Amino acid sequence: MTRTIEYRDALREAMSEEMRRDQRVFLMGEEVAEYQGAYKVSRGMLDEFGPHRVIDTPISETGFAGLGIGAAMSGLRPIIEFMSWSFSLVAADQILNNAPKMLYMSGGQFPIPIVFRGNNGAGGQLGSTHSWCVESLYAGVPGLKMAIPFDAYDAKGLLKTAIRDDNPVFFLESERLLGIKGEVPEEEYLIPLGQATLRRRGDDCTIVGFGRPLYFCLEAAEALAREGIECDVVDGRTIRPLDIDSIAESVRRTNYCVVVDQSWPFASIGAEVAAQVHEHCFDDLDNHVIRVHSDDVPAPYAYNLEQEMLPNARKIVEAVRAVTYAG
Amino acid sequence: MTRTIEYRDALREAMSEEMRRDQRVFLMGEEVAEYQGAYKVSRGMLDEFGPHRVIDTPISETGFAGLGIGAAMSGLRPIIEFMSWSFSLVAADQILNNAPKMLYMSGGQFPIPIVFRGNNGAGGQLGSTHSWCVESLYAGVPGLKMAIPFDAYDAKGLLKTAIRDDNPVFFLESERLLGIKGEVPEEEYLIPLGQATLRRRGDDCTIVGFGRPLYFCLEAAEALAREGIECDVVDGRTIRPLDIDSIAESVRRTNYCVVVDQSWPFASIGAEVAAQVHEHCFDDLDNHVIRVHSDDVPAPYAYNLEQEMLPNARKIVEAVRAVTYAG
Amino acid sequence: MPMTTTGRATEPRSLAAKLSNETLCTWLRDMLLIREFEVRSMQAYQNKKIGGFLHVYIGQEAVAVGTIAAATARDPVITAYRDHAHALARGTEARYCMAEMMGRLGGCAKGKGGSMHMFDRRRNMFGGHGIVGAQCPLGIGLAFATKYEDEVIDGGASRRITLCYFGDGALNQGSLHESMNLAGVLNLPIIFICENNGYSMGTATARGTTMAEDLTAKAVGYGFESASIDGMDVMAVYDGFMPIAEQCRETSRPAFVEIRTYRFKGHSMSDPRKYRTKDEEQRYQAMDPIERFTKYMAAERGVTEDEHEAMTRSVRKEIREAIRWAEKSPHPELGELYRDVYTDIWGPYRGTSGPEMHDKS
Amino acid sequence: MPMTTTGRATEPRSLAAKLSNETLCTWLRDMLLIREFEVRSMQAYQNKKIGGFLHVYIGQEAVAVGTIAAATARDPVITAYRDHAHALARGTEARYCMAEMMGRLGGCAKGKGGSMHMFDRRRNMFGGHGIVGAQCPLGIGLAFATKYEDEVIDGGASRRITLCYFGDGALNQGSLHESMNLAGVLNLPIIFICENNGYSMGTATARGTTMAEDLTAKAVGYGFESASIDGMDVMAVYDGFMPIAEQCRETSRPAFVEIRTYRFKGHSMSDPRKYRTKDEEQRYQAMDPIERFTKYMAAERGVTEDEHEAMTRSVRKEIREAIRWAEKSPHPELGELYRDVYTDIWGPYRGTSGPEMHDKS
Ligand SMILES: Cc1ncc(C[n+]2csc(CCOP(=O)(O)OP(=O)(O)O)c2C)c(N)n1
Ligand SMILES: Cc1ncc(C[n+]2csc(CCOP(=O)(O)OP(=O)(O)O)c2C)c(N)n1
Ligand SMILES: [Mg+2]
Ligand SMILES: [Mg+2]
Repeated sequence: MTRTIEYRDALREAMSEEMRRDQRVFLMGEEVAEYQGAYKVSRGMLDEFGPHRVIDTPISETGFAGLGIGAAMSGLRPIIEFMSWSFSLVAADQILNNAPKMLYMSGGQFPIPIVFRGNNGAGGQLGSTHSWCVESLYAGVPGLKMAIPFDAYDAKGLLKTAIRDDNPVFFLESERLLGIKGEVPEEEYLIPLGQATLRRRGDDCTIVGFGRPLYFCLEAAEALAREGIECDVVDGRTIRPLDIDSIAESVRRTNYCVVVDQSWPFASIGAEVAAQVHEHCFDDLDNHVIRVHSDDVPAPYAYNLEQEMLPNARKIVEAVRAVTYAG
Repeated sequence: MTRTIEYRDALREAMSEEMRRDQRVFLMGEEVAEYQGAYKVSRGMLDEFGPHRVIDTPISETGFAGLGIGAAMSGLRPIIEFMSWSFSLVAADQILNNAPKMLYMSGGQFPIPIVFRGNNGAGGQLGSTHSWCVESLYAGVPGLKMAIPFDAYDAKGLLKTAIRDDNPVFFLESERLLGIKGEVPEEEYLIPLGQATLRRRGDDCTIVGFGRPLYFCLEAAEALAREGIECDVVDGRTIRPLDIDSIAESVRRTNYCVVVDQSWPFASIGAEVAAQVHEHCFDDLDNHVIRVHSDDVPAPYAYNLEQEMLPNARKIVEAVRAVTYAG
Repeated sequence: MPMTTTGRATEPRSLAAKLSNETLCTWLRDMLLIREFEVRSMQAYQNKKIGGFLHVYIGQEAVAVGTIAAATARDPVITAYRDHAHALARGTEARYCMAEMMGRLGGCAKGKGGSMHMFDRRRNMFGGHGIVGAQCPLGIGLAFATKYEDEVIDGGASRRITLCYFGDGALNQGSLHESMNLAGVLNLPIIFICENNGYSMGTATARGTTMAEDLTAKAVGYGFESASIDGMDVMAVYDGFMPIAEQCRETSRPAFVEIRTYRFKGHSMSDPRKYRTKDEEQRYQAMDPIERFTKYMAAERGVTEDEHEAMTRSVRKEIREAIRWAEKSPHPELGELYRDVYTDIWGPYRGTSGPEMHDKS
Repeated sequence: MPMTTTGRATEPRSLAAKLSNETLCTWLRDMLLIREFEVRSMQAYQNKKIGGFLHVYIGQEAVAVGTIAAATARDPVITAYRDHAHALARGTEARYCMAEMMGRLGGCAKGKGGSMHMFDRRRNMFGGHGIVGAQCPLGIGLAFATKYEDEVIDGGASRRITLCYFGDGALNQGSLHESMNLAGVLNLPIIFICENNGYSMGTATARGTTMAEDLTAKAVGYGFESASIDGMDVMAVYDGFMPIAEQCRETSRPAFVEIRTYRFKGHSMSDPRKYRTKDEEQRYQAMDPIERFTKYMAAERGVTEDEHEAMTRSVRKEIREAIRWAEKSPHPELGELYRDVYTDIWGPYRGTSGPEMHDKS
């Protein structure tokens, strides 16, 4: 049995099911409890689980992110919500030095089973400081895992897996996706971290994407199909582990690759995927990989500038045309 | 007239000359004044410039990095020393949200002429939290520039340019290089940001590197020369702007490229250089770019593990052999 | 809500009450202007002419106006994202603020900053900042610079003080604490102004902040003078703040001020305000700082209803014109995307150019 | 250096003085053990058997020993990088600590942590942390977990308290302040223990920290009980700390304790200590906490010179054996590089396995 629910509901279901299943799981963050979540992701959870397990915090990201890590050292399994990943920069030391390295520094004594989650990427004219795509910023650090779910189904399945994972998982949602509905089974399911999935099939070019920009990829693929260019759209789903095998498999079939990554270009996920695709598929590629990113500028506020800055279907279409020498 | 001075002396000369030249330049950081610098980089500067311009701070990186940015908004030209870039993570929000974006957010009203500088990379068994290579972490943010000088000559010339630059410059030194001597002219000179330089010439393969690992690159190139493989060793010098033209020029001649980057591999400078080299030189490359990085693990303390983790001449030799099919 | 002033002793009402009608009228007009600007902004937001987040200042007008009245035009001001008020109080023309809200080229940040980023170099307005607390380290930098200029460069004694505003929520960010300590250690002339409007989003001050019952306690650990001031009364704000400002200017010692106020509207436009009662809201509405000051001006300063009406009309007109002007201002052309990233021109970057803001003459 | 105790009233010396000779002898032995460990570590560092940074605890022994004596073995302990002492005081065998210092597989972190990262899960020792202040948020997490376990999971009342140590330098990191506020708001059973040894590197406390003359002021803004304790006297530490610990355990309210001490050596091995006078050093040396306690034990508890000598010899032997053991412990094999990064096995990662630490039996 499946139902159609919003992405935010899928996130809540994942958290609630895991909290019912394991008393060591708790949710903490700004406005998660009494306010019912700044974006209503945790609506109703305070009622069900009470104030000991759904916990409001002051605006102290360093404090409560670190609190979560300390609690995880003690064997609890915290879910720490950042209202936005843009606000996680003030906690960068805790989430990058402590969470991913504690197991190593302690010679294997202290695993950190924690999930950090929240909105990532442009929310819609939120300006320079509130529009971070932290995937490229944080994914480089060994010891953490990173997921970036595309739809309600993946949001639920990946989040449940993340909560059960014994390692820190950075879980990147998107304000722009929270309200989008998708089919989600009533039965329990889990999606493993590290497995890409094909969102559309086509033999002329591979488009690799993650999270929200996949909508633009699909839109572009549709437009390109009308021109006779059929694309594989590969949803990487998790950035760390990166399922390069599935990506390479597709590229070996299509011989062309465009990677779409909403972060800034320099030293980004897009750069990494491109480098790895070249490494794995050098002899299969008929052109170098082309990358589509947010423009290499701070996020502007003005609507027209922001739209132009972000990856969009037009840019992807152009990239596919260029990479396949169709442009 | 040139003299032979230490890398740390070159840094000090750059700062002192610029402070003599422009009253708006000041130096601030932990132990920079009375202690004469944790690594003696600022030795004697308190004496010359007095406590108003060489200023000790408490251990408050967020506070004093932000102070510097505010002072730069007011037209001063701060040099902010991080005892180690590893400690800059607690100030990530200030240095990544405020410094590089202020000009943009303010519609061009507030340039931020600031230099953040300090030791970067492994210092020698300093363990997981103290061995950051922040180049891959930070270089993605538009609005900042980043330099990573190799020797005393570059340290001085690049730092003077950085201090005069009207944009935030992240200046990445290395504890391991501070004591190394090099020839430095007595006359004033500046090195522009964004110009790579060739550290060794050879037509069989291009090795691209930055900062300290260039020593390993040169060591490797020497060993390879004995095998008959002659390498270009390109010192990128600055990471942002990245002088991809010079790198591509070399690769077009050698048809092979190895990039050496001391940071972790994922979404790194190495990935970026590889992606850009593929983009610029796809038809000239006889193999994909091979990357040499620190291993994708937190920095271990044990000497043998740390040595194995870091890029070294052995790994570079192997990479060059592999990329040129000589392996 | 006890309103104690623990700062330098000053007779109640002694300072503001001594000021001229003219001066006080500009305060009233400024408060009306802010109110009108905020009301119209809310409308424009609902009509999708303003995007992103919008945080209005309605109810808090006395704070910005009363404190800025106690400063000189050369004293740097920096604040958080509820910042239109401070820009307006500082004298930034409404049209530039409104154009910024609408993302137009004519805005005070050419439409690139948005409502959270009101900057005006001419007015020593160092912005609007969106990350909670993050303006505080910048604030001590501004104060450092004024002092540095006096001591190192000008040899003079301009003795500027910096007004650094933040919400009660920022009390819980480490950045504020590092800034307070640094200000203390370096003897910086800055006043940390906590606009305690009772909530940070849906979190009542006491739910998120220890010692909420007496926030001046936050200053004790830094050895600052401090005061707690009634922010619903512009004259009380001025009276409480002025001596602190003077002392700061004189001694170059930082100070901490809690100003107790209330935001009449939600945190931002999407806030249903379920975390507080209608009753509480009404209680505060009854203390509306504009009504209160209007009454005073009528009763004590003979401002007639006609005069008040004229003031209201002129403010309405100014904002109406500002909106019209803003709407006519062009959207930034796409070339702006790559401008103002760097001051110089390289790669795709096209250098920088400030917004065009002309002083009314 | 006024030694005031502003915490819960307790008669001076009343508590420690009531303890048995046996107990006090373990304190003395622990202090001697730490001292010997540190002295030998300095030698080993000079002989390049220990790498990286080395921060020794000589002079501060009474702090770790006196406070940990007032806690139970189940109470979590977390500290900064001057951490060998706390591990030893907690009971971690010297050989595991020494092997860690030498980067050997037998170390308490398999040689992967180093001197700044002494972890011992068996002893509820949650590390050694290198970023100044960064252990404080972790500390409130430990306290949160003990409380959560009582309230949500065990339904019991283990009522553990967390000891969170940090240096005076950490007072200036935002992370401490966020942690203190959160501890206050969430009523966490944690004691923030500031080891004020007079300096953070070369910076005398008052040069970097406001209110250095009375650091308990740092607790006022959070509404905590606080105390300032003489850290050169292990009995005073116990006496000052015990009531605070009891109260914390009883009420689940956080507290703040300044313990005034002195580090006899440099900040780390490379520190020439030019920032202080020989005279000052000698003055403190004269207050050596070990000598002081030795005298007390001789005078009041009848510990004979022979007994003391035996204790010293046994400690020397223990450390000598620890060094020998550590030197025999293998360097971690290269496979360790990719172990303990993740708990599971994927890509190059080889899962995890803890260090082998056996309790002495
Ligand atoms: C570091 C950080 N965390 C979270 C947010 C999201 N946020 C924006 S405003 C706000 C509430 C701030 O309240 P307060 O400081 O009292 O200011 P007020 O809105 O009442 O003026 C929050 C949580 C943010 N902008 N920055
Ligand atoms: C965030 C950060 N900044 C700087 C450092 C470098 N550093 C290490 S210890 C230290 C001094 C700390 O002094 P204190 O907290 O008093 O502890 P003590 O060494 O006296 O025990 C400094 C500056 C660091 N480790 N972390
Ligand atoms: Mg508020
Ligand atoms: Mg200290």
